[in-house]
Amino acid sequence: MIEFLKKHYEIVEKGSRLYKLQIESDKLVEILSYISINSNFITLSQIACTDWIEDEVFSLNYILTTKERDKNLMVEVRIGRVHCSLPTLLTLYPQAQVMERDLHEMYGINFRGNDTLYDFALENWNEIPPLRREFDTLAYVNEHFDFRIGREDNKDVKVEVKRRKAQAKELKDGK
Amino acid sequence: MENNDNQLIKIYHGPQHPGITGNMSMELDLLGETIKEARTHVGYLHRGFEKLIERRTIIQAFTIVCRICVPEPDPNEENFARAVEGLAGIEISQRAKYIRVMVLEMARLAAQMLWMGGQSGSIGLGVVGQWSVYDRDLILDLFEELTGGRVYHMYIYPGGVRRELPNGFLEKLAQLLDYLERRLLDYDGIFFENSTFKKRAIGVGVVNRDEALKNGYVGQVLRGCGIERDVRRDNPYLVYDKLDFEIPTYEGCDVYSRALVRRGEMVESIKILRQVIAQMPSEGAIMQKLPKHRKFKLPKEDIFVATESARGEFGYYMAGDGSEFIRRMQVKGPSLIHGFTLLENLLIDEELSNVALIMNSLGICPPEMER
Amino acid sequence: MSENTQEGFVDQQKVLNNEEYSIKNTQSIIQKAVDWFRARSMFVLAYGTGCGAIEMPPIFTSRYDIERLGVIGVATPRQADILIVSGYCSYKTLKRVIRSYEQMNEPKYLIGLGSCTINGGMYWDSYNTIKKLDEYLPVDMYVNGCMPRPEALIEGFVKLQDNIRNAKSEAGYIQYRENNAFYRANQEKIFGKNTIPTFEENFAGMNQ
Amino acid sequence: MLLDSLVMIALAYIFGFLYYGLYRNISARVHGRFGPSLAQSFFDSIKLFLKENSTNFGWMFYAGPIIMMTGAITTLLFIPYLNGSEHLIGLSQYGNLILVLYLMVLGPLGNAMGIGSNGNPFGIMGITRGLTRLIGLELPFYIAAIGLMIANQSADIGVIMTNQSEGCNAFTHPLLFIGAFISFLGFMGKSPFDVVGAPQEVYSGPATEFSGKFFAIALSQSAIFSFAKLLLMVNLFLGGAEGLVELVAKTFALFLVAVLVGNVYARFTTIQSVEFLVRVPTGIALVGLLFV
Amino acid sequence: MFNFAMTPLGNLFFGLTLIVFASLLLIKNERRDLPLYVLLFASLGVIFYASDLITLFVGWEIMSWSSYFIIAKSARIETLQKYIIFNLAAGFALLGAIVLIVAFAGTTLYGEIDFGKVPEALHVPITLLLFVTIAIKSGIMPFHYWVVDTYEESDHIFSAILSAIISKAGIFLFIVIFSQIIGYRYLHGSLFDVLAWLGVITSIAATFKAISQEEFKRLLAYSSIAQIGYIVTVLALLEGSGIEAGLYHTIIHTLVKLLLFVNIASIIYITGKTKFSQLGNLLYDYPILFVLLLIGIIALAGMPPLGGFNSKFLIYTALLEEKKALLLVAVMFSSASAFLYCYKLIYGIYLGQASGDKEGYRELPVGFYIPQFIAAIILVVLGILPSLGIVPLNPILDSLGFEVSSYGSLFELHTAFASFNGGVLMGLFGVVFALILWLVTSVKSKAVMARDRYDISYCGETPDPQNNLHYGYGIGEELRRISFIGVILANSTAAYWEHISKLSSDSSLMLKKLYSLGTQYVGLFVLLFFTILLFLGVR
Repeated sequence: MIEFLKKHYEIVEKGSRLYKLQIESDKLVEILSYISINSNFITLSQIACTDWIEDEVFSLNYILTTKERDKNLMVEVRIGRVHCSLPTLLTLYPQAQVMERDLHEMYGINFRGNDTLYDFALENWNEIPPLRREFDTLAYVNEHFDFRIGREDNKDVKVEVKRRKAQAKELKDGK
Repeated sequence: MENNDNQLIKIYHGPQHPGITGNMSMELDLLGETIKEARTHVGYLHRGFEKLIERRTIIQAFTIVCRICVPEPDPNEENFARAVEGLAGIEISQRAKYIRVMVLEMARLAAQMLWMGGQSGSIGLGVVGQWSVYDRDLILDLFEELTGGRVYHMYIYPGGVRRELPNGFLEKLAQLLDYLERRLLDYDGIFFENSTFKKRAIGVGVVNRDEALKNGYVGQVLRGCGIERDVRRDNPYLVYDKLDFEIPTYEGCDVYSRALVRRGEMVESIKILRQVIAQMPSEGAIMQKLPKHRKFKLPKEDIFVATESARGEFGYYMAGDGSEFIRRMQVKGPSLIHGFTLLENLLIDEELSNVALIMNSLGICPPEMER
Repeated sequence: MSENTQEGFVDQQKVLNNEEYSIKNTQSIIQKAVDWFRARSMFVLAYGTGCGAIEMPPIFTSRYDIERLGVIGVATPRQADILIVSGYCSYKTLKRVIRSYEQMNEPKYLIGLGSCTINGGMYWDSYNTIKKLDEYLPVDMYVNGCMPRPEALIEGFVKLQDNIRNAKSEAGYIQYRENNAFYRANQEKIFGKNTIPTFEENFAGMNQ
Repeated sequence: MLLDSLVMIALAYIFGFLYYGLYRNISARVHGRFGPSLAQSFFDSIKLFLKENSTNFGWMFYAGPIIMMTGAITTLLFIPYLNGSEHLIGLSQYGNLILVLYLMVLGPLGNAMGIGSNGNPFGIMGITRGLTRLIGLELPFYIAAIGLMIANQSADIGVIMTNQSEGCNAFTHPLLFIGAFISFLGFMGKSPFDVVGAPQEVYSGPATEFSGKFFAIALSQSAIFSFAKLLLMVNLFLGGAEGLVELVAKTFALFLVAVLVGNVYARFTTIQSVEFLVRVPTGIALVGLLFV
Repeated sequence: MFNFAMTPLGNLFFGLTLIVFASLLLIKNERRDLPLYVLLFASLGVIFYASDLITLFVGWEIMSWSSYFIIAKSARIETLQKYIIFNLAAGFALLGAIVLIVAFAGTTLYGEIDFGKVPEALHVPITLLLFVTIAIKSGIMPFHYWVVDTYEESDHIFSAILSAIISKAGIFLFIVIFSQIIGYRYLHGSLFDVLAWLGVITSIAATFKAISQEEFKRLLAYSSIAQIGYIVTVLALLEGSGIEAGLYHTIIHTLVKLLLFVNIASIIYITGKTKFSQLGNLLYDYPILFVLLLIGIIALAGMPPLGGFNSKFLIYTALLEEKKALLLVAVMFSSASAFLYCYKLIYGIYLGQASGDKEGYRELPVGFYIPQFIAAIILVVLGILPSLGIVPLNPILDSLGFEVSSYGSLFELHTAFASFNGGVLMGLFGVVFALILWLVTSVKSKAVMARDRYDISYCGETPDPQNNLHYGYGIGEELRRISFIGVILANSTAAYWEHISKLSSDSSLMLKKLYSLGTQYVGLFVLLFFTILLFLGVR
């Protein structure tokens, strides 16, 4: 079945059962519906989004699985990081609704046509979407929470080891 | 459906409720005790895994990954290890593969035992929960001996497994398997053949069979509808292609056939474990030589690996970016689809008393839904 | 470091180290009997807030069987005496935990499991989990461990029963009632003003 | 007569909690564990009485559990303990079986007023389940009672009890006994009929808002009420008891069967329990009625 | 020409009418049409004290017509049509029976009628005609089509009169004609068994229909059909104990329905709403109304401490004496399932959460309280002195030729099967309640008021007032899933009556066509008519 698709699109073979395909974001729905109708990659298993901040791009991988659940096809789409929006896949796969909700909350991607993008995991969250690279979780934590007294943190390990050795030696000399 | 003249009453099958598996909540609109609309609420256990992974090296991420799904941590560890090996191009020894399969199958047995406790507890059969959690504890003792931890084992590390088998471990495992096999007959009497459980479970939570594959349902939901799908056989990993085991399927599409499927899987797991004990190669390095964790760089590639957990297919997407930190790791557990699209549809026009029953039978585990 | 965490009203450090901290060893006979009954029968609220909840089934079932100590699980906060915060606590869960705690009737006790309630544990740098549980709710007993074992959990219960029976430590609920402003300030720091129903009027009658 | 009643109430309280403690121990042994001490339920109710405060929702909510306890005690006092002795008969010479059957519903209905007034949706759902289940429960029990009344030509419990001198009703009217026993399981709240306060379904149903002393009254009421029902079944079908020892033996035997059945079966839904109760035990009892 | 006689039976029924009308007239109701009420009251007096069949029939017709005009003020056209068609049919059936009896018995006076003269063949048709009258007037199942809509749409105060008194006219007729005029030796037992079973089936079906109603007036209408079903069943036993139980239950039912309907009328007057799902949590705004309704439903359900239990007890012992076990099972089953609608009535209005905001409520005039207090006090007194109800019944039984039931003191209630002591029961209830109340208040644990209506344990979530938390509508919902109850709720006799009304309208159309054919055919019809009459006359 994979040869049939190779004729239409240039598909990279990543592993014995893993294939990758790079497409433009505006042809997403059309290609995915073509694939799901003609080939046996009928199920959307996952929408994985990676934030390449240095290339100023989000790369979304729509991972499709065959009817026999033996091969996976990763369809990659790249969109800009600022006003990022994509067409929804609700017409093709009902399970996309939840995945789009998750990505909308975590990355701020707007899925045109999916009007049930209410909050998924965070409640009254007014910071920037947390999984974007520019959101620094350690800074957020230091600003909102205080740590318990006596919990020194991320000190250089070597300095600490040297100090303890000196202390032990001094104790031994003292005795 | 708006509240037509206050006929519908809104309740929460909420976070603090003895009838849910873990810490999630269902917002239900009831007409009398018939559910007219259901909405799943998660986020109570959200720790922002994927954000934390981006700040951690491989060894640091490894300790956090097994905390994603509480009842069954090992498929996460194995998925993470296989994804890192796929990216870094490491090949692990045959012995390490057999040990990994052993750990996975023992974890599956423990998870099915816990499921039995939850499923029977949802309909008031306290006895089964008491017995099955005790038997699960026997498996956890073996895990403790092997890995040092009862529930979170942190044992499967990219490149193999972290510790050699303690001597006499396989004999103990064989004895335990004989005991569990005898024990399954008791469970038949008290639970699977229980007349009131049949009356409560048959014909309840019936999944629509022909859209099951298209909607991406996995695990027992498929096998409960007579569709024979299992990642271990369809997309084999480790040494599953060398082991022979069947995939139990039943035709009912309802809670009862999913229960029988799980019972069949327990028998299969015992069979697999016996083959693993027999075929375990005695020599072979259990751990490949790996660079120091600060220098363990991952190439700028992405990969998708899947493994079969006790509740269905666990999918890991991982992307490296050349540094020692993982650029992105996205986890998709079986409950993400079962908990939202499937559960919310199954509960329409269902009785309130079947909510806990259906939720348990779909094996919904909230931490993997919102990570 | 905001100043109100320095001198917590009951020095949490002592509670942490479980030192002998008997502030009122002068129990009257009646009070001793009352405390004996309170220790002898405890109702735990059925609320698995975090990953530690996986260790609750083993202690309630036949292998570790905590019912021997008189501890059983109940469904609603009204009937419960003990609330177990089992592991990390995200924003959403903390709101429900505070509401459940406030709906429980005094005397009520709070057990914090795992290192996540003590100092954030493994998720110390996560944006969604709280780092110190005792800033928001008075904790009566910590059980350490990145998911404490059943034996440790039972040891926690036994120690708490001992504290109650001999009034070894001042109970958390008295602090929560008397210096509620301290806890409310911390809660509002992360939740904002009016997200949780206020607490004072409910126990206004009790204070004077 | 006053002392007689007080002794009856005290006995019922002690036996009720003792049986409840035994119930928890027996099911613990079935589970494969040791279980609490026998007096654990007693400790629980005392601790709940000693709680420092309990939440109140108004005078009707306050009166609900009290009416429930009153209903339980009045039912108890109208059932004679012993067969043919003038001790421990309470006020049973002023009442009869029909009155006791209706008194058994009075307590729960009074409690339903209290629970309805606190405005918790789970509470009212538990009450509705209880009343719906009552439709199924009452039928076989009433048929058995009617059969006995017609057989003994009298509705007085004492008369029915003494007429069993040659063979107790369980053997002379076996079908009536089976029908009544199945619905007795439902009255005792044992699964498969414990739908009223099912924690997994209705968030502990009627007792959702009971805290502190209200929950203590609910526990002691259920202890006394279950002993009263055991007593009624023993008097009607097992020929009553001459002495206290025989009374304890017979009531405990019935209680043991109810406990063991409860441990083995899962819980019906409300609808299934009514469907089952209206078909199987009612059919058996109706056939038994023909032979009366 | 009209002659009356003061009989103990008449006294009882007229006494009840007096109580109902007197207490209701005290309510200042602007749209009072006093002359019609007086006419109705007079017609009832005529019926109860008539001593010959003609006056009985005249009183009956005036009653039907006067209540027709009162209902016409507020009811829809269809309801009025239903009411008048059924009541006219009842009147004609009564007239037919009277004509047959008088034609053969010679006189119309009760005393002199000797039913022996009436030929054997006519016995069954007479009883059937009388059955139809009684069935229509007391709403036995097939003929109850008009009852529910009429009660719902008539004026709130008048529906109290309808349900309390006018529905008892059928009962009065039953006793007067069957036991006084015809006498039990001429009656066929099997016919009355059928009537008994019809009564029981009516009460079971009406009980389940009542549970699933959404407006409280319709619930009360179905409930009164069910209660009168018991009375008809017990009267159809044709025994002294049956008559005694039936009359006792008549007294109780009149008082209970007076109390309940006036309570509902006051709620509608205050809130202007008529559905369960629109009300809730009025308990602490109108505590007196709540306590009165509580007494009402305890009596309606027949719970022990109050009077309702006495009549249920008498009904059960009457059926036990006649060894009618299956009939008793059915009666007990329907009274056991009655608890559900009793609870729905009080929960939907007073308990639970307030659905919607509670402003714009009118002030309740004091007049509404008086009838409720009267009925409540009598019910409580009957609870303490059960035999107080037997006192007026004994002379009736004696006048109808049955043996009088003896009672020791007013506190006891004796029957052949068993007896119980109301005073001891109420006293015990009071003492134990006070004892436990003292115990609970003396305990150290202080009862702290909940913060507000929404401080409930709600699975950890915080309930917000926009979402509805009132379960008023949902109480009867689950019964549809139970197979045998679902069957009752699903189909109703309405379809059956629509079919008949269509049939009758088609035939009348055909007749109109025949009639308008032309005058020359008129002569033909007249001739045809007389020949038939002649033929009948000859035989």
